Amino acid sequence: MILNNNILNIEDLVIRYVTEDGIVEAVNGVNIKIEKGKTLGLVGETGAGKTTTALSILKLIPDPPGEVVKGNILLDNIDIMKANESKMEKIRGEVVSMIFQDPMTALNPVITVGDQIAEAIFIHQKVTKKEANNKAKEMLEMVGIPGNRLNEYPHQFSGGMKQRVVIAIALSCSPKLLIADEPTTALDVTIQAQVLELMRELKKKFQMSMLMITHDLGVVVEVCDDVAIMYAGRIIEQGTLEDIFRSTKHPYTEGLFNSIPNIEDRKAKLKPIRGLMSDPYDLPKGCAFCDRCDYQMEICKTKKPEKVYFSDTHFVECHLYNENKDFKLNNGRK
Amino acid sequence: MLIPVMLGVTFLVYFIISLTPGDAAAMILGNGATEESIKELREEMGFNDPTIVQYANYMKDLLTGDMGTSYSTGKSVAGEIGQRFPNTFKLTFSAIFIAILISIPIGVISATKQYSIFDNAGMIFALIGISMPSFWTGLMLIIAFSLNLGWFPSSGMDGIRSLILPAFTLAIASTASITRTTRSSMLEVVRQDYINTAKAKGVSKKDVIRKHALRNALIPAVTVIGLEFGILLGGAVLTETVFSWPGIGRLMVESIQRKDTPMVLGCVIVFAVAFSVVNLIVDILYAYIDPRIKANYN
Amino acid sequence: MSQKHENENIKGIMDIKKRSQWADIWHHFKKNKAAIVGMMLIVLFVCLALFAPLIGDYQDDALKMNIRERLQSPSADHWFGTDEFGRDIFIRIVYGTRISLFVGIISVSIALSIGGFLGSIAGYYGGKIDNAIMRVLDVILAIPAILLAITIVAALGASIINLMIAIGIANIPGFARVVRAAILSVKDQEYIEAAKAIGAKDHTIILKHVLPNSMAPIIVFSTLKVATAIMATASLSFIGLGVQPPTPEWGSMLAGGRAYIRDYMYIVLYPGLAIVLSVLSLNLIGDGLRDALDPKLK
Amino acid sequence: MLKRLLAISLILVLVLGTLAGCSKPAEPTATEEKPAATEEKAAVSKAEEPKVEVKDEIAIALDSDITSLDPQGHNDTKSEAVSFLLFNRLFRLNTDFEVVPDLAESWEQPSDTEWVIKIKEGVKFSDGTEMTSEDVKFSLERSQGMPKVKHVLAEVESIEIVDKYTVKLTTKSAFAPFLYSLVHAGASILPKAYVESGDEFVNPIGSGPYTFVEWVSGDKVVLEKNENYFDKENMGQTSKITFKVIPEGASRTIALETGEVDVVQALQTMDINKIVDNDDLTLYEEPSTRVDFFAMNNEKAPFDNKLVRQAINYAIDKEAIMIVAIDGAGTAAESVLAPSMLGYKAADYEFNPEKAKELLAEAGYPDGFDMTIWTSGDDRKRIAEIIQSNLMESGINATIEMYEWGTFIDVCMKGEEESLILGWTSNPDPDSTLTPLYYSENIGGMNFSRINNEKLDNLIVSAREELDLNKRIEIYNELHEYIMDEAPIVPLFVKNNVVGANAGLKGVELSPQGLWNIEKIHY
Repeated sequence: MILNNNILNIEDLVIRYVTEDGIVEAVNGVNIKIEKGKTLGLVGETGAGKTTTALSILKLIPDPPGEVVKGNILLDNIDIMKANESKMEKIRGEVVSMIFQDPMTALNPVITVGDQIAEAIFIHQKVTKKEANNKAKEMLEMVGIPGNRLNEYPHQFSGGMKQRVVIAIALSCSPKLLIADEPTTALDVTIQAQVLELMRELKKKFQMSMLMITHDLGVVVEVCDDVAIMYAGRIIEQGTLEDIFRSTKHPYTEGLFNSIPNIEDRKAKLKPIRGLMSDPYDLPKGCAFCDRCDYQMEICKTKKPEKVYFSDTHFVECHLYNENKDFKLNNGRK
Repeated sequence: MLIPVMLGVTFLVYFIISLTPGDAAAMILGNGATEESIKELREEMGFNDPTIVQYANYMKDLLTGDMGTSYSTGKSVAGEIGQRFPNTFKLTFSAIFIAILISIPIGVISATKQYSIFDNAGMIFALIGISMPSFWTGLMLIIAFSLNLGWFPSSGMDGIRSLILPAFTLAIASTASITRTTRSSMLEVVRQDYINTAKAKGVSKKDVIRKHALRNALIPAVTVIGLEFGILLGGAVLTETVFSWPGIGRLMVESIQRKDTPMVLGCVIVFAVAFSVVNLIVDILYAYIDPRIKANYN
Repeated sequence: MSQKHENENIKGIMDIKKRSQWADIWHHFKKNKAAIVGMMLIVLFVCLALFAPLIGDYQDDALKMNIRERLQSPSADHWFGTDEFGRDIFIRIVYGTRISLFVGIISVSIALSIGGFLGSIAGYYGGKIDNAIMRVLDVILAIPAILLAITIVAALGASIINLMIAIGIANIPGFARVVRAAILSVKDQEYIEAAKAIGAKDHTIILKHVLPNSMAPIIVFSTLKVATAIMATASLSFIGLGVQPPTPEWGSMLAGGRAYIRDYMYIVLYPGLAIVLSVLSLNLIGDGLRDALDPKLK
Repeated sequence: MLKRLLAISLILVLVLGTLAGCSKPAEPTATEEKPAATEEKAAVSKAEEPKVEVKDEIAIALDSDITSLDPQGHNDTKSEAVSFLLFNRLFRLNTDFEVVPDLAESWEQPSDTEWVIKIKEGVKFSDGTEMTSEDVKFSLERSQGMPKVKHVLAEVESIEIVDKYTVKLTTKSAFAPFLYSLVHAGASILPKAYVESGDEFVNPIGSGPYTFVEWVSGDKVVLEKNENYFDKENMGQTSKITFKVIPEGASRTIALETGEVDVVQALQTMDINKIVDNDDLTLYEEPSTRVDFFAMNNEKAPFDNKLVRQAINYAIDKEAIMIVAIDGAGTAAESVLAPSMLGYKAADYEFNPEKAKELLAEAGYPDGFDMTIWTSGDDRKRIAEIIQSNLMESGINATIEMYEWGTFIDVCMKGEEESLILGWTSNPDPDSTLTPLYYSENIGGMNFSRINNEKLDNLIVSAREELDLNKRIEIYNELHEYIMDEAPIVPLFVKNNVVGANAGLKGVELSPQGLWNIEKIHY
């Protein structure tokens, strides 16, 4: 293990859900590294396994249906796999904390906003209730909410305000890693921008690294340093912002870009990716994307693609580059 | 909101009771009364007026706390009920107390340890509990604990020991249904997002349940407890008959056998008032637990 | 694909969809083992009720007394033993099934028809009518169901018909609310607007569109209410206000056997178990139906 | 998962069954498998000497609440027990039912219809006022106006005050058993001032061995010893007596076994062997003069037809009733009075449903008719169910209506009933039963069968006025035969009085009517 300054290191993670109707392979072999202070964007369609991966970092996968088959997670050099529940309780909120998608339901309706923030502080920092409350007031003001609203209840706040409270809770103990699971999806655009701006400021202020889960490439550009594209439970392409946006390698990533309307070129026809996500109950043997891929080859159907590295930050899992590394994608034309 | 419902209840019950056959005046005078004295009394008591007028007079008296006099004992109905109601009150409240004490923990635990042995046993107990008629359960408890083990007296009311069996008999059915509600509402709450937020904060498993989940799960449970109290009052009539508990439940059944209509009327009204008052308290409790409701009150 | 071939395909899909709706419900219901147990039990009870004459003659075995065979504990020729008058308890329980199921079903249908009617009007028209009906029903609901039934029977006199009327009336509010809720949830769907748009008259809309789609909660509620009706029948008979001797009925059998619980406990045990099992089976079916009909209520 | 659900539910039902089941003792006759609890208790007490600490208060279990504290406001044995403790009468009956003086100091009979009675001096009521002839005259005249006891002194023409402590009673005609009527609770002597105070017996004042403390309706009546009771020998022996209402027969027996009560006045006959087997308890069983009967309202069709009444006599299986109602603790009743009564002559109908059908056809009801039976109390409900079943055999369809005790008497006196089941206890003189129950003038009073038969009336009156004992017996024999032929009622059985009491109790006496001289009971 090199002396890495990675805050998070996930190796070969496999998670599946055992339900009455069969087994769902949500995550099959994911590798993620996040350097301290950096932000990694995790992009993918819904059902690609993004949230499952995030929850596994906090060991919050509900165990009756969910099952972590193999793989290990190193969070700030702590082996999550071996950490028992009480150790995890110390980590959650202190070392890592998470923001959930829908602010409307993310707050406990019957407890005041102030208490919900103070609770985290009280657990992790040996402070009296009074001090915790003061700190909570500070946090509220830091996320742009007037401190005197401390004792109000969640239903008295708008969607955007609630998300700010959630952020205040997450950052109340200045965690080393913040996981944000589609934090702005439920918000309308103007509020979205404000929240993203707030997150960027706080990131700089707390020197905190972040895992931003989203399916919106616009958000990725705004906030992330590196990007990982996830499809059917695997990371199929990862690289810096430059690598992914400038030299897209994987056909699926190219498809994602093609489905974004281009402000400049109004007339350009959108070219959505045809077909649907493959059925998680029985994933294809070969590359999961193969029957939707315009560059489909025989090998894709039978063999799972290996990782092809273009630089130490940029890799892709696709048979196109097995022999000829500088193959150029051209919008689906072979 | 309570007043119009109470008015409605008294009218409905008075109307039903007025259908009872039999001549009230003859009942009061007892036997050996001459025809004229019966006619005279009918006039005086206004039995010949239409039911509506009689109802109005009854309500006038009711407001001053006078529920008329009992046909059989000649004593004031309000006095008799006043003497007996505390016993029913003691019985029903200890029953609901036992029910809550047992059902909330079982409901919570069987929800958190879903599909475990405990959960299955809890649910079976709840299902069987609901299907057991209170009077039969009472007899079984008497056989087991009073006749054979001799731990508790099998009837009458003197001291705490004689309260235990009737209160448990009455409590079993309510315990069952409150357990089921608590469990399903807990299952509902545990899946909510704010539970994940709490966990992500590093809140311990125990505190997540106790501080976050329970308070939210209690909201539907409180409404059920309100409704359950109504069923309890009904059950009290039967349990009091089995245990010869001198409450207004038994008084009501005896009064029916005595054709003592004012007493029956008084008992039903007191039952209805008690039920409505409890529901009012539940609504207030409801607002106290759930701030969203409190918000639109003030 | 040619045009003809295509609409066959669509028709095929449509069939599958319709058949599968009931098949799906049955498939889901079948998986719930507890509900199947309930189904088997209820089928057993219905068979007992239907084929009672084959098991024992009503006059000779259920009613005729023979004092010599009095108070015999369960034996080969008297499976559940004999009661204080020497009558075979098993056969009386079998005939008791007839009464209980009969009263249960009739009283629920009374409540369903009247309650359903009121509920559908209140739900469909809303506004002042809805408010008026709901307030009246609140009044009935303010009196616990058993007490209302007792009051009605006390006024009208104790007989099987009055028992059915009393239990029926006591359950009207419950049914009205369920039907009203079902209709409210279905009413604003587009296809109702569409029906109105093409000028369909109100009652056809209610009968053809609204009611069939709100069947699910009504079926579940009715099953559970038959269970409570059986319990109520037994309760009222236990306090002497229900089915009168010599007709065999579970509740009155319990009342009769009470004095003997010390030495001849079985007189009270078996009729009680009959009540519990019949009510339990209906509760199991009710739960199973609810899970099968609207899965989200898991 | 659900397989486990099934397994567990079966275990649960089994456990419930066995828990209740294991408590099922073997056949009542076999004693070896007695319920565990009582066995240990019995064994323990046998080991050390049964030392019973001297309890200075006793609790007596009643099967239903008293109806009134006013001795003239009721006519049932339960309320009478309380009245005997609170009030005195001029005369009273000892345990052998002989008339002995109570308040009376001396008395003579100047003529057939005149009685001069002098009462003891210095008898104080519990409020300290002294009893005078004023109170005696007031009380006896009041009783003639009280509906439930007006039959007791119906024969008294006038009551005059001779001096402060003497009254003269004149009867309408010669009345041999006159003194017997003065022992009735209805003839209790009440303080005139108190009755007129309008308290209506909420806190009754009396001269008796006990004073009133409290009556919690439906639960208990509490009495306290009257320290300055005028009759020193018959003073109250225990400082406090509580009558507890326990309607359930089985519960009364348990209350006795667990020591909750010390005496059970109406012990459930099926528990007799429980008392006998238990060394801490003693059983008192004496034949009684109480006749339980099934009366028909002779004014209402079809019971106005003698053949119908006789048919019903044949239709009822008295032996079955004996077994179910009193577990055989008594004798079959073969006439309107108990066998121990003066001038008794059996003239009964044997159980013959066929004959009943014939008589019914003869009377014009070939396929029977509908009727109602009114009664009160669980024991009599069982009797009603047997009669219902018997009548069904003969084509008569009877329905049963249950009443609470107090109302039951009221509605029956009004004659609204078609038929009823009741018991009547009488003192040794036959007239104390025949007049109230079968004399036409008492219709609307205790004459529940409402029989109005001129010949019967003459027989009753002539017997009453006949002072020669042998002639009186002959008249009564003839009366027995005639009344049983008229068959206004169906006599059922003469129940033994069965009282269970704590072994440590002394002074427990049983008269033909049941528990007697309660003031004498003590540890």
